[in-house]
Amino acid sequence: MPVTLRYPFTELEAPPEYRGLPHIDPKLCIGCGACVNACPPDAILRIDDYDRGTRKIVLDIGRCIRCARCEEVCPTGAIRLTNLFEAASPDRRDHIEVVELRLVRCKVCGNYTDFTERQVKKALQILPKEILEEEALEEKVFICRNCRRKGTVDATINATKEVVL
Amino acid sequence: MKELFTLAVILYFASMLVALIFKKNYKLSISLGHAFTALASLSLLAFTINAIPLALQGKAIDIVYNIGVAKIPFHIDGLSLILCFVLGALGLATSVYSPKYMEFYEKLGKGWLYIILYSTFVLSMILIVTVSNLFWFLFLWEVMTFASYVLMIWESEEEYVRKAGWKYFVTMHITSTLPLVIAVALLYAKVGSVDGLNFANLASLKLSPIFYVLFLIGFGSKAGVVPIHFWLPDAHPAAPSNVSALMSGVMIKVAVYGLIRTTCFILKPDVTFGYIVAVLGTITLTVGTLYALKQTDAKRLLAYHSVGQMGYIWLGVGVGIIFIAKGGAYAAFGAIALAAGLFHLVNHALFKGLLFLSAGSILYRTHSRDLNSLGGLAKLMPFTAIFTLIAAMSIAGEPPFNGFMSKWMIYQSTFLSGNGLLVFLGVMALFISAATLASFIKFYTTAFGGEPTKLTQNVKEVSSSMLIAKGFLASLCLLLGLVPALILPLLLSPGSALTDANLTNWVTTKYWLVMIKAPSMPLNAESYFNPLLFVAVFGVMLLGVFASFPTNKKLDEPWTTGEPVKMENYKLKAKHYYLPFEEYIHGLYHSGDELNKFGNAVKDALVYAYLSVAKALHRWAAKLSGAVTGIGKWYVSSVKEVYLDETALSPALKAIKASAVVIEELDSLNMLFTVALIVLAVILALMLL
Amino acid sequence: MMEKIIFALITVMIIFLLPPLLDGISRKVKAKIQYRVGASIFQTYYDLQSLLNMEPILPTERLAFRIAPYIAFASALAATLVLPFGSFVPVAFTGDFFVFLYVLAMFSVAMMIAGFSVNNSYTNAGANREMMLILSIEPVLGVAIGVFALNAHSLSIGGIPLNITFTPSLILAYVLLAYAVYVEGGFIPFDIAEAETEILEGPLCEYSGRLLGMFKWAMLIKRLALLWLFVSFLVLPIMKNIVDITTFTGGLATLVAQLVVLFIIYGIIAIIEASNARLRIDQAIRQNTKVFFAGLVVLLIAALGW
Amino acid sequence: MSAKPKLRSVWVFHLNTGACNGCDIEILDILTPFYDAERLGVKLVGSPRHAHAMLVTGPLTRQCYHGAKKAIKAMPPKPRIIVVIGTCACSGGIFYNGYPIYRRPESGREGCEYPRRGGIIELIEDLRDEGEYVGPVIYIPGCPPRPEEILYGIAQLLGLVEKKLEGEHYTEEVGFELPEAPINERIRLTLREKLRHVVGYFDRDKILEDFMELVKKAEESEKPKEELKKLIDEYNAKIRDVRISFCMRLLENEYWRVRDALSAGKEFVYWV
Amino acid sequence: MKYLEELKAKFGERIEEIKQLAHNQWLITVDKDILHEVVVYFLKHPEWKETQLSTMVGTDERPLRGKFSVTYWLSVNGNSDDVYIGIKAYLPADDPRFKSVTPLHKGANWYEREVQDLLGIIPEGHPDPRKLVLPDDWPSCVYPLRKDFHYSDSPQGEKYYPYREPPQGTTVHPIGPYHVALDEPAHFRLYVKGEEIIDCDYRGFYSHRGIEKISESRLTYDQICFIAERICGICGFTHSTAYCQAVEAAGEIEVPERALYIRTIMLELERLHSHLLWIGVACHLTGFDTGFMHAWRLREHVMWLCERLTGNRKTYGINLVGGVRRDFLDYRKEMIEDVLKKLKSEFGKLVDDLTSTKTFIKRCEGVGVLPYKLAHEWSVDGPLGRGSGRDFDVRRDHPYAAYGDLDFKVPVYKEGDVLARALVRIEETWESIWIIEQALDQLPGGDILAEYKEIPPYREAIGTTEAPRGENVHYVMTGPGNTVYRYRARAATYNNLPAVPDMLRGYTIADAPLIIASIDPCYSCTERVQIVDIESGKVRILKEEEFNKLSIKASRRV
Repeated sequence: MPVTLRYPFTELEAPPEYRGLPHIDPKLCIGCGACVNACPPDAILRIDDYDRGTRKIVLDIGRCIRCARCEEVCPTGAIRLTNLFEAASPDRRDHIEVVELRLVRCKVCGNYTDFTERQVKKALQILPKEILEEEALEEKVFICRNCRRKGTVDATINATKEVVL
Repeated sequence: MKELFTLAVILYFASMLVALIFKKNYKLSISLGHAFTALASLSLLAFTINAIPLALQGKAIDIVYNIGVAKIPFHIDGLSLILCFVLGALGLATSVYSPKYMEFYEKLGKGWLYIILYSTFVLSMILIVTVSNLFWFLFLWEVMTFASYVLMIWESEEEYVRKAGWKYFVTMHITSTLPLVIAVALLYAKVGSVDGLNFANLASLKLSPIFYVLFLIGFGSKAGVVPIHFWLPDAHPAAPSNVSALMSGVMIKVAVYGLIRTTCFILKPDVTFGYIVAVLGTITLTVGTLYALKQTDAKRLLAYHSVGQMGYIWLGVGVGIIFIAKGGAYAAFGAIALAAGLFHLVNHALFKGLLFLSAGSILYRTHSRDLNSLGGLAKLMPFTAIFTLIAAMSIAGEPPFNGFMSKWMIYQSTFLSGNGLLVFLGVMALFISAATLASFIKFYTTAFGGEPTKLTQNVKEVSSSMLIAKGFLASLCLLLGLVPALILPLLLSPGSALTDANLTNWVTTKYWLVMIKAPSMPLNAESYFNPLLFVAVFGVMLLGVFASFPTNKKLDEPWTTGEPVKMENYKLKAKHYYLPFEEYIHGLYHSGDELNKFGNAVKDALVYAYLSVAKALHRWAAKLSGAVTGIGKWYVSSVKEVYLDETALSPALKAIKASAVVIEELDSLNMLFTVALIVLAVILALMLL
Repeated sequence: MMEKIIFALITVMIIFLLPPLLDGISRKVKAKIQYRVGASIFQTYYDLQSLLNMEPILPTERLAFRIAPYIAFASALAATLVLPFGSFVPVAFTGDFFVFLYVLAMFSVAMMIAGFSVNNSYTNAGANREMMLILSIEPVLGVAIGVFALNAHSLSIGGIPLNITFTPSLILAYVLLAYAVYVEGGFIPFDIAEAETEILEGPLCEYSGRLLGMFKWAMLIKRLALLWLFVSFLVLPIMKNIVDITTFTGGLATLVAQLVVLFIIYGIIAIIEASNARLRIDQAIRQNTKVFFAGLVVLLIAALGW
Repeated sequence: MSAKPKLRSVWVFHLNTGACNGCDIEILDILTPFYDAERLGVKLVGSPRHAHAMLVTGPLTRQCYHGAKKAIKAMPPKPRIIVVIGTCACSGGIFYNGYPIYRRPESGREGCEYPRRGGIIELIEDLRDEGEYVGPVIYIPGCPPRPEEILYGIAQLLGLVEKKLEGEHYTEEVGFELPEAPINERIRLTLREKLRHVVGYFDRDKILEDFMELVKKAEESEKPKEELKKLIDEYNAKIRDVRISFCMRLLENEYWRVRDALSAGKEFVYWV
Repeated sequence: MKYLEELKAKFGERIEEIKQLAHNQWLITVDKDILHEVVVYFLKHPEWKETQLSTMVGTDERPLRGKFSVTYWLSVNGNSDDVYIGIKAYLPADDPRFKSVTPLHKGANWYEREVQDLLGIIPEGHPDPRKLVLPDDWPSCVYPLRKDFHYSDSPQGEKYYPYREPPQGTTVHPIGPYHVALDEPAHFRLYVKGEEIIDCDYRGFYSHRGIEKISESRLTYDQICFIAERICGICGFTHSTAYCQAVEAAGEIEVPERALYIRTIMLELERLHSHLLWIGVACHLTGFDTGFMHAWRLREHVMWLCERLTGNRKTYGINLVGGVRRDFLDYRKEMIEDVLKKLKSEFGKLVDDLTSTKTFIKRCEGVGVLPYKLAHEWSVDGPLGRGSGRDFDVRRDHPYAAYGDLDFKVPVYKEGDVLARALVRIEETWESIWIIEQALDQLPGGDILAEYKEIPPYREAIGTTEAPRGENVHYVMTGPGNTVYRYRARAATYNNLPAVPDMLRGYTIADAPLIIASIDPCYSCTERVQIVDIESGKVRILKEEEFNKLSIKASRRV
C-alpha cells in the first residue's frame, strides 16, 4: 500500500490556496511600484530609463520569497501569486519577468517624467470626476516634477501623486 | 655434512676472534664479526638442507666433540633440524641486518663485546638443539640465558632496561634454571654419571611423573607461557631489535624444543600432560594476545604477541601429544597436530623476526617506537612497509602467507578432533586469530598508514642491507605459505618418529596441495587447501579488476566535514584502537593487573631473597679472592672504566674481584653476574661430583 | 563437460549479477514496509554503473588506500568461488570452511587497512568498529563451525551439509550460524561500521567514484557469499534426500532450491532491517558475547553427543 | 514523461550554506513516502566524495563559504552537478545583502542588475576562476520550494521533464486594460481595504467580486437597499459559510456608508 | 511586584528607575556596577525556582542618549506571577564595559559574547571571550550592530580558526558543518578517545545572516514579519508571532481576538509537524528508517493542511503586526478537523511502533543525560528543560495568543536523557491536538487584522512564544519612520546549544548525532540575521584599517 504520489510522472496542481510563482499581468500593471516598496527581499525592481523613456518592472522569481505582500498592495491586482510551482530551470534568466512601460514625456521640458502613462490613466480613473474637470487635469498631469515645481503648485496633482503612490 | 655443522661452529668462534682483533674499531669489528656469523648461518643452513633427506628417512646424525676435559655428544634428528633451519635463517637475516643497525648504538661502544655475546648466544642455541646430553644441555641453557641477558641490557643506562633485565634474569633462574637443575640433579642421582645423562640412555629409563612437572615449569617459563610470561614483554623490547628478533624468534622456541625433546622423546607422551599443554597454550594465546591488543609500544606489542603465538605452538604441540599418546587411529592425527605446532614455530620465528627487524628499522630512523606518534611511513619507507605488511598478514594468518597455513593446520587438528574441549580450544584460537589481526592492523596502520607526522616527516628508507635481511625473511614467509610442502615432511618427521602410523594416508603434502584427513571423517570431506591455485585465482581476478577499472590519481585533502583539522589530530591514536572492545573485556585486564600486582609482590620477595643470597655468595667470593685483591685493584686503577661486561670476559676470579671493587656503583648487576657464574659452577660441580 | 560449462555460466551470472539484484529487492521490500514505491529493483545496477564510470578523487597517496577496493573485490569473489552451486564448485582451491572464512576476511582487512590509512577520524572509526565487530562475532562463528565439525566430522563446505545428522545441537548451530552470517553481513542493526548518519559510511567515507563502486559491489558479493554458505548448509542436506545432487538435473534442481531459499532469506533480512535501529558498538559487542556464551552451551550439548 | 532518463542514479550531498532550515527539511521530505525521490534514483549520501550532485541551500554566508568550497572540491572531478534549492541559494533571498553574506567583489552588494545576484553562484564562479570544474547547475527557487518542485527540478536534471518557465519580457504592445468595476473605483478600493482586515488579502477579491455582482443587480432595481439585503440573504443561504456571510453583511453596511459619504461630497481619500 | 520592594531595600539608590512596559513586563534600570548582582539576585531567588535568563539585549543608544545599554531579560516561570523583568544598565560610549554574569550563571555565556562581537560591549571577566557570532574572517573592531555601520557593508579580515588545542592525546572528530546528521551547518569539534567523547568545542553561527541588522535598516515593521519567519524554517511562525507580539506590546496595538485564535491554531499545528519531524529525525539518526518514514508520512498531512490554510507549507506568511492575513473560512476548519482525526489514530500507532522497537529504545535510553542542576545552570528551554525536570512552559506561565483560555497539560520528565525528551515531545503532540480542538471550538468572530495609525518611536517591549524547541524571545525597540530601532530575536536553541557539550561528554561518537539532535537544534534560529534598507546602490568595501578608523571616528563623533 504505497502512498507515493505519481508526480513527476503525472501532472499535479497545487491547491488553490498555494502561494506559488508570482506573475505580473502585463495588461493590468501600471508600473506604480507599490510592490517594489513592499517586497521584503527586493525581488521586484523598478528600473527607469530616462533616455529611452521606459520603466521596467522586473520580477525575479528566483529572489521571490512568496510572501504575497505585492499581491496585497497592488492597486490593480496585476501581480498575483499563482498556484504554479514548477520553476526549476538551469538558466536563471528563465526566472525573470519584465514589464516594460512607457514613461510620460513632460509636455514642458520634453524630458521623461518618473511616472508611467498607465499610472496617469489609473489616477484619472480613481480621481473623483467631480473634483476636477478632465481636460484641465490632462494638461497638468503630463508635466515632470521639476517643471511642475517651477510652475504653480497644483494641489490636486499632489493629491494624484498621493493616490497613486 | 658433519663438516658443515662444524664449520658453522668454528665460524662463530672465528667471529668472536675477529671482533677481538678489531676491538678498537667499532664499525669494523661489528661488520667483520657479522660477516663471519652470516657465513656461519649459511653453512648451518646448508647443513640443514643437506641433512633433511636423512632425517626424512628417520635417521639422525651423530657428532661427538672432544674438548679435552669432556666429550660432548650431538644427535641431530628431524626435530633438531627444524630448529637448525630456524636458527640458520634468522641468524642469517640478523647478521645481514645488524651491521647497519648497530650504528644506532655506536655511542655505547664495545662492538667487539657485542659480537662475542651475539655469537655466544646463537651458538649456544645451535648447540642446545643439537646436543644429546642433558648435562651439556643444561650448561648451554645457562650460557644462553646469560648471553641473552647481557645483550638485553645493552642500553643499561636506561632505567627500564635495567629493571627488565633484573626481572628476566631472576625469573629465569628461579623458574627455569632451578627446576631444570633439580630435574637434572634427580636424574644424575639415578644414572650416576655425566655420560649417563645421554638422551638415549635416559629414554630407556622409567621415570616418575614429577619430571613432567619440572620440565613443564622449566621450559614453560622460558617459553613465556602464562602465568610465567610476565618477564617476556619487558625483556624483549628492552633488547636491541636484532637481539629481540633472535630472542622472540628463536630463544623461546628453544624452550619448545626442550619440552618436546624431554617429554616426548625422553619421557613418554602422555594424554593428561598433552591436555595440560594444550590448555596452557590456549590460556597463553588468549591472555598474551588480548594484552597485546592494548599495547602501543611497537616492540612491546610484538613481545606480547610472542607470548600469544607461543600459545598457538603449545596448543598444536599439546594436541599432538594427546593424540600421539592415545595412539591407534589417532596417532597419525597427533603427528599432524604436532607438525602444525612445529610449523607455527618455524613460521613464528620467520615473521616475528621480520617484525622485530621492521620495528628496529622504524626505531633506527625515527628514534621512536611509540605507535601514537608514528604515521605515514608507507610513503617514506615503502619497502619496509611492504615487508611489514607481509609479516603482519602472516602473523594475522591471512592466506596465502605461512602464518595461515600453520594456523589452518592447528584449526584442523582441534576442530576435527571430535573432542568438545579441544574444539573449544580451537574456537578460542580462532577468536584470538581475529584479535591478532586487529592488533597487527593497528601496528601496521599506525606506523605506516596516514600522513607523516611531525616526528616522521624527514624519515628516509633504511639501507639496502637491512632491507635485504627483511626481504629474505619476507620471501620465506611467502614461500612457506605458498608451498608448505617444502617443509611439511620435515615437520612431520618428529611425529612419525614417535608413532608407527603411516602418515601418507592421512596427510597429503604435494607441492600444490595440503590435504588432511581425520579419523571417522566421511568420504570426500577432507580438508584441503591449494595455496598456489588460490593465489593464481586471486591474482588473476585482482589484475582483472585492476585492468578493467583503472583509476587516476587526482588528490585532495581528507574530508573534514568542512572545517579544517590538523592532520595530526585527525587520526585515531594507537592507544584508542578498539577501545570499546577493550573496555568490554576490561575485567580480564583488571584481574590480570591484580594478578600482576600479586605476582610483582611475590617476585619482589623472590628478588630480595635472591639478592640476599647473591650478596652472601658475593661476599664469600670476595673473601675467596682476597689473595688476588691486589691484582684486582691494579686492574681497576689502570683501566679507566670498569664495566660488568668487560669483567665478564676476564678470568673468573679477576671478574669476581673487579666486581667486588666496583660494588658501590654496579651493585646489583654484579651480584647477578656473580650468581650466574656460581650457578654455572654449581651445575659443573654437581656434574663432576 | 557441457554441463560444467552451463553451470559455470550460471555461476558467473549469480556471482556477478545477482548481488545487486538482491540489494534492489531488499530495497524494494523495505520501501514497501515504509509505504513507498521505492527504487526500481534494478536501481543498484544503475548506481554501480554510474559509480564505476566516475573518476575517483583520492584523499591520500597511500597505495593501500588505492588498491584496497580491488583486493576486497577479488577476495569476495574468491570466497564465492569455493561455494557449492548445486553440486558445482567453480574453483575448488579449497573445500575448507576456514579458508573460506579467511579469504572472506581479506575483504574486511582491505577495508580496515584502507580505513586506517587515511587521516580521517570517520574512516578510522569505521575501520575500528568493523574490527571490533569481527572480534566479537568470530567466537560465535567458531562455535557454530565447531558444532558442525563435531557433528559431521568434517570441515569441508561441501562435506558438512552432506554428512550431518540432525540433532538438537545442530539445529541450534544453524541458529548460531545464521546469527553470525547476519552480523558479518553488516545488516541493520549491525551496520555499525558503515553507519551513515553517525560516521558517514565509515571506511567508505573517503572513497569516491570507481573505487567506491568496487567496494560497494564487493560488499554485496560478500553478503552473497555469506548467505550462500548458509543457504547451502540449509538446502543441501534436504536436497540430497530428494535428488541425486551429483547428476546434472539434480544439481540444477539444487541450485534452483538454493536460489529460492536465498531470495526468501534476503526478504526476511530486509524485513528485519526495516524494523530495527542500529545498535551502538558496545551494545553489539555485549549482545554478541551473550550469543557466544549461549553457543558454548550448544557446544557442550554437542560434545555430549546430542 | 516517458522519456528515457539521462541519469538513473543521482547521489546527492546536502550542502547548507546558512539556510533557514526550510529548504533542508523539504530536501529530507522528498525522501519520505509521499514523494519518495528514491524512485528517481536519488540517494542522500553522507560524504561529498560519493555524490554526483550537491543540493545547495542557503544564502552562502561568509562563515559557510570556506567549508562549502571544500565540500565542492571534495566531490569527484565529474559530474559535480549543483542543484540549487530555494530562493536564498538562487539569489541570496531576503538576506541577499546582509553583512555576513558572501558576495564576490565584482558582484557588488546592492544594485539593479537582473537576474538578481547572490547565493551559491558566487561560490561557483570563484571555483571556476580557480580552475575547478563545476558541472551543470539547476535552480529550483521557492521559499521553501514544495517537495514536488524539488522533484520536478531533479526530474528535469534527469531528463524526465522539460522546463516550463521561460523568461518573459512584456512591453506596452501587450495592451493595457483598466478593468471597469461595476461600482465606483474609489468605493471598491475602500471596501477592498476594509475586507483585508476582516478576511485577509487572499479571500477578499472573491468575496468582493460576488458582492459587486449583487450590488450591480441591486442597483438595477428600484429599491437598491432592500434589494441588496434580499440578495445577500439569498447568497448567504446558498454559501453557508459563517465568515463569508459576516463579510457580506459588513460590506453591505460599508458600501452604503461610503457611497453616502461620497455622494455627500465629503473629501474621502483612501490610502494603501 | 512585592519583590521590587525587596530589591529596592537591598540595592537602594543604585536602582535608577523602575517602569512597567507592558502588563507583564518591567524594566529596572540599574547602575552598571551592580548589574550582575541584580541579575543573579533574581536568577537565584529562592522563591522563583525556574527563573530563566530569557534574553539579553545590547543596544547602541548613542544617537539617542550617547550611551550603550545592555538589558538582561529574565522570565519568571513556575510561579503564579506572570512577569518578565528587564534589568538595564547604561554604559558610557567611550568605554562600554560591564561585569560579566557568566562566572555566576553559565547561561549568560553566549549573550555576552554576542554583544561583544556585534556591539563591541565588553563583558569583563568573561571566562571564554572568543568570537561567537561573526564570521572567522571578520575584521576585529568592526561592530555591525552599531548604528554607524551600514548594513550591507561586509569588510574582509583575516581568516583564522578559533579552536582550542585538543586535550592531550585526543583525536579531533569534527561533526559538521557538513555532516549528514546535521541539517544545518554547525561545527561540533569533538575531542575523542576512540569512540568516547572527552570534550567538545562548538563553532556555530554558520547561518548568521544578519537578520537583526537588516531588520533595523532595510525593512519596515510589516516586512520584518517575513524575515522573522525566515529565522527558522521549522518554527518560523513562532518567531513572527513573537515579533508581532513585541511590536504590538510596544505600540499598544489591540489585536483582534480571532487573530489570536488563528495564531494559536497555527502555532500548535507548527508544533505538531515539528515534533513529528523530530521523531522522524531521531529514528533516522539511529538507522531506523521505517520510523522516520512513518513519522514524516504523518507529518505530511499537517504540512498539506498548513499549505491549504495559509498558502505555504511552512513559511506561513500570515502574520502581520496587528493580526493575521488569512482567515479560517468554514471549509478550512473542516480540513483541520479531518487531519486531526487522522493524526489521532495514526500517531498512537506510530508511538506504539517506536516503543516496541527495542533497538531504538536501547539507543535512546540513558544517553545524553542532562541533570536538573545543569539544566538550570545553562537556562535550557523547552522539551529539553522539561525532559530534565524543569517545570515551565511559556504558554502556561506567560499566556499569550489565546492560550489563556485553553486547557492543557505540561509534561515533565526527570530522567534527562534522550528518551525523556522524546516522551515529552510525544506527550506534547497529544496536547497540541487537544489544544487545536479546543481553539477550533471556541474560535470567535470579528476582524483578523487590527487597524492602527502609527507606532510611537523608542518604546521597548518583548514578545515571547513557546516554540516547539522552547522559549522564543523577541525584543523590539521601536524607531522612527516605520522602522525598528533595535530588534533582537532569541530562539530556544540559543539557550539549549551551550549545554550540548555537557551532554556529549562521556558518551560515544555514535551517540553524538542523536544527542545533538535531541535538543532539536535549530541553528538558523540561533544564528539569526540582521538586515533592512535598499536604495543606496553603491558598493562599499573598505580596508580594515580604514574601517577601523572610521568606526573609531564615528564613535568619537557620537
